[in-house]
Amino acid sequence: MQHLWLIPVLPLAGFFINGLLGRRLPKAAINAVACGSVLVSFAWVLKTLSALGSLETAHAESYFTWIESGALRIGADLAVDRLSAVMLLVVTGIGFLIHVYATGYMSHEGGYYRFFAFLNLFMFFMLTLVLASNYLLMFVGWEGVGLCSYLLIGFYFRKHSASTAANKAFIVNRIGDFGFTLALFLMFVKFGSLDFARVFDAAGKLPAEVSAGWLTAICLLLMVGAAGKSAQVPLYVWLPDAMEGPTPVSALIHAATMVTAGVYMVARSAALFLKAPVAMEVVALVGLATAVMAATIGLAQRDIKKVFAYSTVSQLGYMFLALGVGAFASGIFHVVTHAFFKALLFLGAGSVIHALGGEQDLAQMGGLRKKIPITFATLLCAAVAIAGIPPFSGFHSKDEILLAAHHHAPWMYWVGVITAAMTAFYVFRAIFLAFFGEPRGHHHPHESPPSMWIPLAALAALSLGGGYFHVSRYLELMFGPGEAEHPASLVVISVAAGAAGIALAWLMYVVRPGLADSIAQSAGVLHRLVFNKYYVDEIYHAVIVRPTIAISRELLWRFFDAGVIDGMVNGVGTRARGIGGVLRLAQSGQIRSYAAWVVIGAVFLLYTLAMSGDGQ
Amino acid sequence: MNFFLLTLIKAGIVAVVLLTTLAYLQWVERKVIAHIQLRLGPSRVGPHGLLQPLADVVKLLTKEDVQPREVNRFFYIMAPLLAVGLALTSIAVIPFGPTVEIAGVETNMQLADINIGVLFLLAISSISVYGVALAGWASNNKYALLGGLRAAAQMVSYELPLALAIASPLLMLNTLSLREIVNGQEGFLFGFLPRWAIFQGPMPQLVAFAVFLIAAFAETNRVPFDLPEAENELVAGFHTEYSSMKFASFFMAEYANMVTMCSIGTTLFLGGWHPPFPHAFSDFVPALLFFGAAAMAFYHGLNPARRKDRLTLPVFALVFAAIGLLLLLPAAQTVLVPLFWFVSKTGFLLFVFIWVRGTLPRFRYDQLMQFAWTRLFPIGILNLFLTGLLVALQK
Amino acid sequence: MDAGLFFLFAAIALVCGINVVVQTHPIKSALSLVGVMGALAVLYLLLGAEFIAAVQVVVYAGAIMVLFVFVIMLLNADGETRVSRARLANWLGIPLLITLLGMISYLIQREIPYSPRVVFGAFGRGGPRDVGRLLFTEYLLPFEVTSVLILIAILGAVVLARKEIE
Amino acid sequence: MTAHVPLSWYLMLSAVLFALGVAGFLFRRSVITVFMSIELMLNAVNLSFVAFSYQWRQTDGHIFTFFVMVVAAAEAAVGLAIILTVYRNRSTLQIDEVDSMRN
Repeated sequence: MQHLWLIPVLPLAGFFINGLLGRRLPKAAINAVACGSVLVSFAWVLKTLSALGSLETAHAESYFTWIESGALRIGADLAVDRLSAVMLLVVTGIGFLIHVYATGYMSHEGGYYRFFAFLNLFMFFMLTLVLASNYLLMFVGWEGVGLCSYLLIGFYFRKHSASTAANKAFIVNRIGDFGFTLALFLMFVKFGSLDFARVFDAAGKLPAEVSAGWLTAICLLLMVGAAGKSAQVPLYVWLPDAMEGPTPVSALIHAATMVTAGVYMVARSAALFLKAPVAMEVVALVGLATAVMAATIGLAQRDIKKVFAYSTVSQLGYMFLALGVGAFASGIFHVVTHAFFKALLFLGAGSVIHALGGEQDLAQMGGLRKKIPITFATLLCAAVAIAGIPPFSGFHSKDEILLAAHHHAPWMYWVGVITAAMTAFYVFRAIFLAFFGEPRGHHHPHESPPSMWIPLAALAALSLGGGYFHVSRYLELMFGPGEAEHPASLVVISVAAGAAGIALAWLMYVVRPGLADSIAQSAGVLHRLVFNKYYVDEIYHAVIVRPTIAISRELLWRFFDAGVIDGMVNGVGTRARGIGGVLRLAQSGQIRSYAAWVVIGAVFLLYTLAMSGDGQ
Repeated sequence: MNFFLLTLIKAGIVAVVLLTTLAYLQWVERKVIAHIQLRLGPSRVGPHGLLQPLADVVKLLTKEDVQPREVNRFFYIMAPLLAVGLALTSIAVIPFGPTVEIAGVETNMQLADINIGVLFLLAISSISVYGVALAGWASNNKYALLGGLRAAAQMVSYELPLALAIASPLLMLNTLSLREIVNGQEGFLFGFLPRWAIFQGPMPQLVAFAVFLIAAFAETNRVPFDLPEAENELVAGFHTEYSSMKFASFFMAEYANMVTMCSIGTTLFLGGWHPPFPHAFSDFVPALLFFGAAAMAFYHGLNPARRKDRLTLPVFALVFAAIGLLLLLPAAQTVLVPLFWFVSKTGFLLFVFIWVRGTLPRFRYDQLMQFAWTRLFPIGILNLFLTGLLVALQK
Repeated sequence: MDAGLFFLFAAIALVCGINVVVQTHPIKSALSLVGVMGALAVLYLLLGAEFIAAVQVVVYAGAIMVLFVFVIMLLNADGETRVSRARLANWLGIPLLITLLGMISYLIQREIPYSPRVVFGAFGRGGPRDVGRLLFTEYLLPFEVTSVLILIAILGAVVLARKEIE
Repeated sequence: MTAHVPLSWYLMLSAVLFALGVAGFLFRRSVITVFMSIELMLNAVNLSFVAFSYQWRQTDGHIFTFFVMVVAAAEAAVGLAIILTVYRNRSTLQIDEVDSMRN
């Protein structure tokens, strides 16, 4: 026993302490509990992993039977293998850094203890998700992180936009979760179990022609779930709005950890997906579409956090592309590096926003390079990493994905390269707009406190060197070896694309600042289309939300609820009143008379007892 | 020998000794309080007022028994009987000494060795409220009623910490039989510290003993918790309307309760009849003490402060010396030495009761209740919990 | 001896029980009830239920009934007035009671035709050790639930009684 | 000398006590007495539990009795608090006068 349960339960304890007592605790104590519980959890992960050694087979621990009903047995079972080990390190490690950052970032906010309680609760659910060794327990974590995401997006619940964004995130996720639930039902029907080991075992034994249809359905439904949680087309719309939450939340939940849960889940189900090639193709296409679409939208956004949000969506698209083309290890590798540099981007953006006293509009920034040098330096690291410039971490993972895509279908590679160029362009656009040129707003920027820039520095180091962790080689044991050798020219092309994006951004926003506007002018329709995010929200509103509301109102409420149900209820009520009018006579209000009734009942009972069977 | 006859004889001995003790306890109390307050105390009737209790008894018996007209006669008479009867009943299960052999008959120095002795004590202590409450109600007097109500509330409230305190040593000694409880406290730690419950591992019950003592003060309605009879507020509390022998019964019940509580404390926490020193030595300590007392009395008799001391003190010296000699006889030793230690521990606790009465002022009523529920009760629970935890860990 | 004790305490229980019902003043009823409980405690002892006998005295006689007496004294409750509005109970009461008693005794006679004789000491598993062992193993969950119930009752009682202060 | 009583006599005693409790509930008009009648019924039932426990040589009956007592204690606390409240609001303890639930 390695006591794996401690890993999620420690943050849970933090949640209870801060949630129940936080109102009375001083800030230092809240910080100590919140960060301490995550740090100990991280330490426990390290201790466990070192104790378990190379982890060539999964290490499972089962604690008790959670649900037992007929053939269904769900245990509170946790397991750790190489895949979950990687995720554990990312979640607890990055989670700890972001907790520390948040102590600085949130220091002036109300509801301090509530924030950290939720953050710890999120850690608990996320770790449960990662450690679960069956789909249902994973689903518990899955829903739990969704709940925490909802709570934290709506943290500033007095702000209308925040609570709407929280609702949006929750509802869109519901659609995905619906798919996930259906997949679970199907899985149980087909395999009679929800344990990972048994499901994969059963799936592996099925002959291909029998299983293809069912398996494809299961995998596609799982993909729906993953698309909801990981913000893929067409369910990505909630993530940009989720930026209404505090920036550490955006970094932790909506960039580094929770949104990669879909990737993790698909990678976890690799054994199923590998037997359903159609589903794999869909995953790849969805990923690619998401990557391109989000990247183009990102080109024209003005809110710094929105830019990074679309970048997150785009990078998640990359990960799904990797999964879809069979490069599971590369996908998870990108999860790791992305966690480093995207968390850093958000925290850096948070630092900028903090420095400017809440300003998020790129148009109001500029010239911050000298004012907040540490933030600038770290943010630059992250930007170079995401642009895929060697030897930064993003280069390694993105390169692997692109090569795998090329192996699968060359056109995917080319689309990916173009997307990479766009990514480099808009990230550097944001950097240049914020840090170069003349100050445009009326702010007095100040550098962030150590509790904020130390995590930034740590993440910057990880963004720089994270590519040498060789995650994909570590995971080869689970997903098979990577692709064979590729011509070096492919690598050169993708790097060149990134460099070109950066250069273009430099040209348009530093060298000749007027150029961007004139291009936007001449592009006209196209620019408006991109600027307005392809009108996806408006289309969804018109096609899905309004009809749903209308149907609900006319059919469900006016006709069914008011007519049928109310009619039935009222009818029952009228009858009941009629009968009650008769029975009321017995209701004398005299307790002693009631007692007499009870005695009559008892006598009657005894009578039937005396009549039935004589003594046997 | 016949079981019933034997029990009857033992009961007779205990009753006589106990009733005498109760009478003299009052004399001791008056003397001690007097000396605390730099007075002499009773000194007229007999040498050093030694015959005072006798005089009091005669006085109470011959006084007119006033019975107010509006009382509820049945309960008015029953209340003092109940009070004193219950107070005396508890003593039946207290073990005074080990099993001994007297004149070829082997017997326990205890009236009834029942295996749920502690529960019996709790039961008796829990229904002894009725005596006081009924007296207050039956007297048909508002002061008496208030006194009775106060007493009922107070005794019910303090019974909880009392029970919690009693339960803690039980956890360690793992029995409810008082005899076995005492046996479980035999022996010495590190060769000198007696293995009494207040010293014994895994959890020395000092806290429980303190809680027990405080609750015992309240249960017996003694200062500083004597609110049921607070004379400046309630005339005399629940026994306002009582006089003569019925009043004496309440009086006796209070002292009997004190003796019982002190005996329980001795039994549960202070090792019962077990000596505080290793055996070989302790067998002679009682005799030595009595010889010392005899010597002191004799010395003061030779240098008398008052004239009549010239006669009385040497007599005392002789009595002490005789007891001392008796304690040296091997036959008597087996019976009397354990009894001596039991009596001296109980006597010390009784002295504490009197001492406290001479020292502390009375609580206010809300303070009293608050203290029981917000201090004593949590402490008792915590102690019980810790004891249970440590006992469980030890196993 | 056993039979004698049974008859003595059964008689006490019966007399006190009747007294509970016929006495007009609540406090007399209450004390009669204490008498019933005391007598029952002795009967429990005869049946080998030592622990339950002690708990009967501690909890019932020593706590619950003290509470009753306390409340009666506090409210200075008097006897009953003439008001009697429960017609059903007044008319049907006696026949119902007789039927009930008849039914129960018939059932007892029928179901337990050969009942064992009660010998004092024949059943030795009613001590605190046995009850405790059962209570903390087989009946642990009910026990814990009961403790929650008591907690709720305490809260309820406090809340109900508190209004006085307003 | 040692005459023994059949167990059914204990049960009969229990039945009679129970009936007395019922009678108290039906005929007494003071809330407190009615409440005490309930306690009497509970006691009667306890007696039969202990008697059955003796018959089957099992301790379980004692456990039930124990639970009945605990619940009775809780009930007494809440019930008496209710009686206090009723008395405060209506200054009566006559059960027949507390009939605002009528009709």
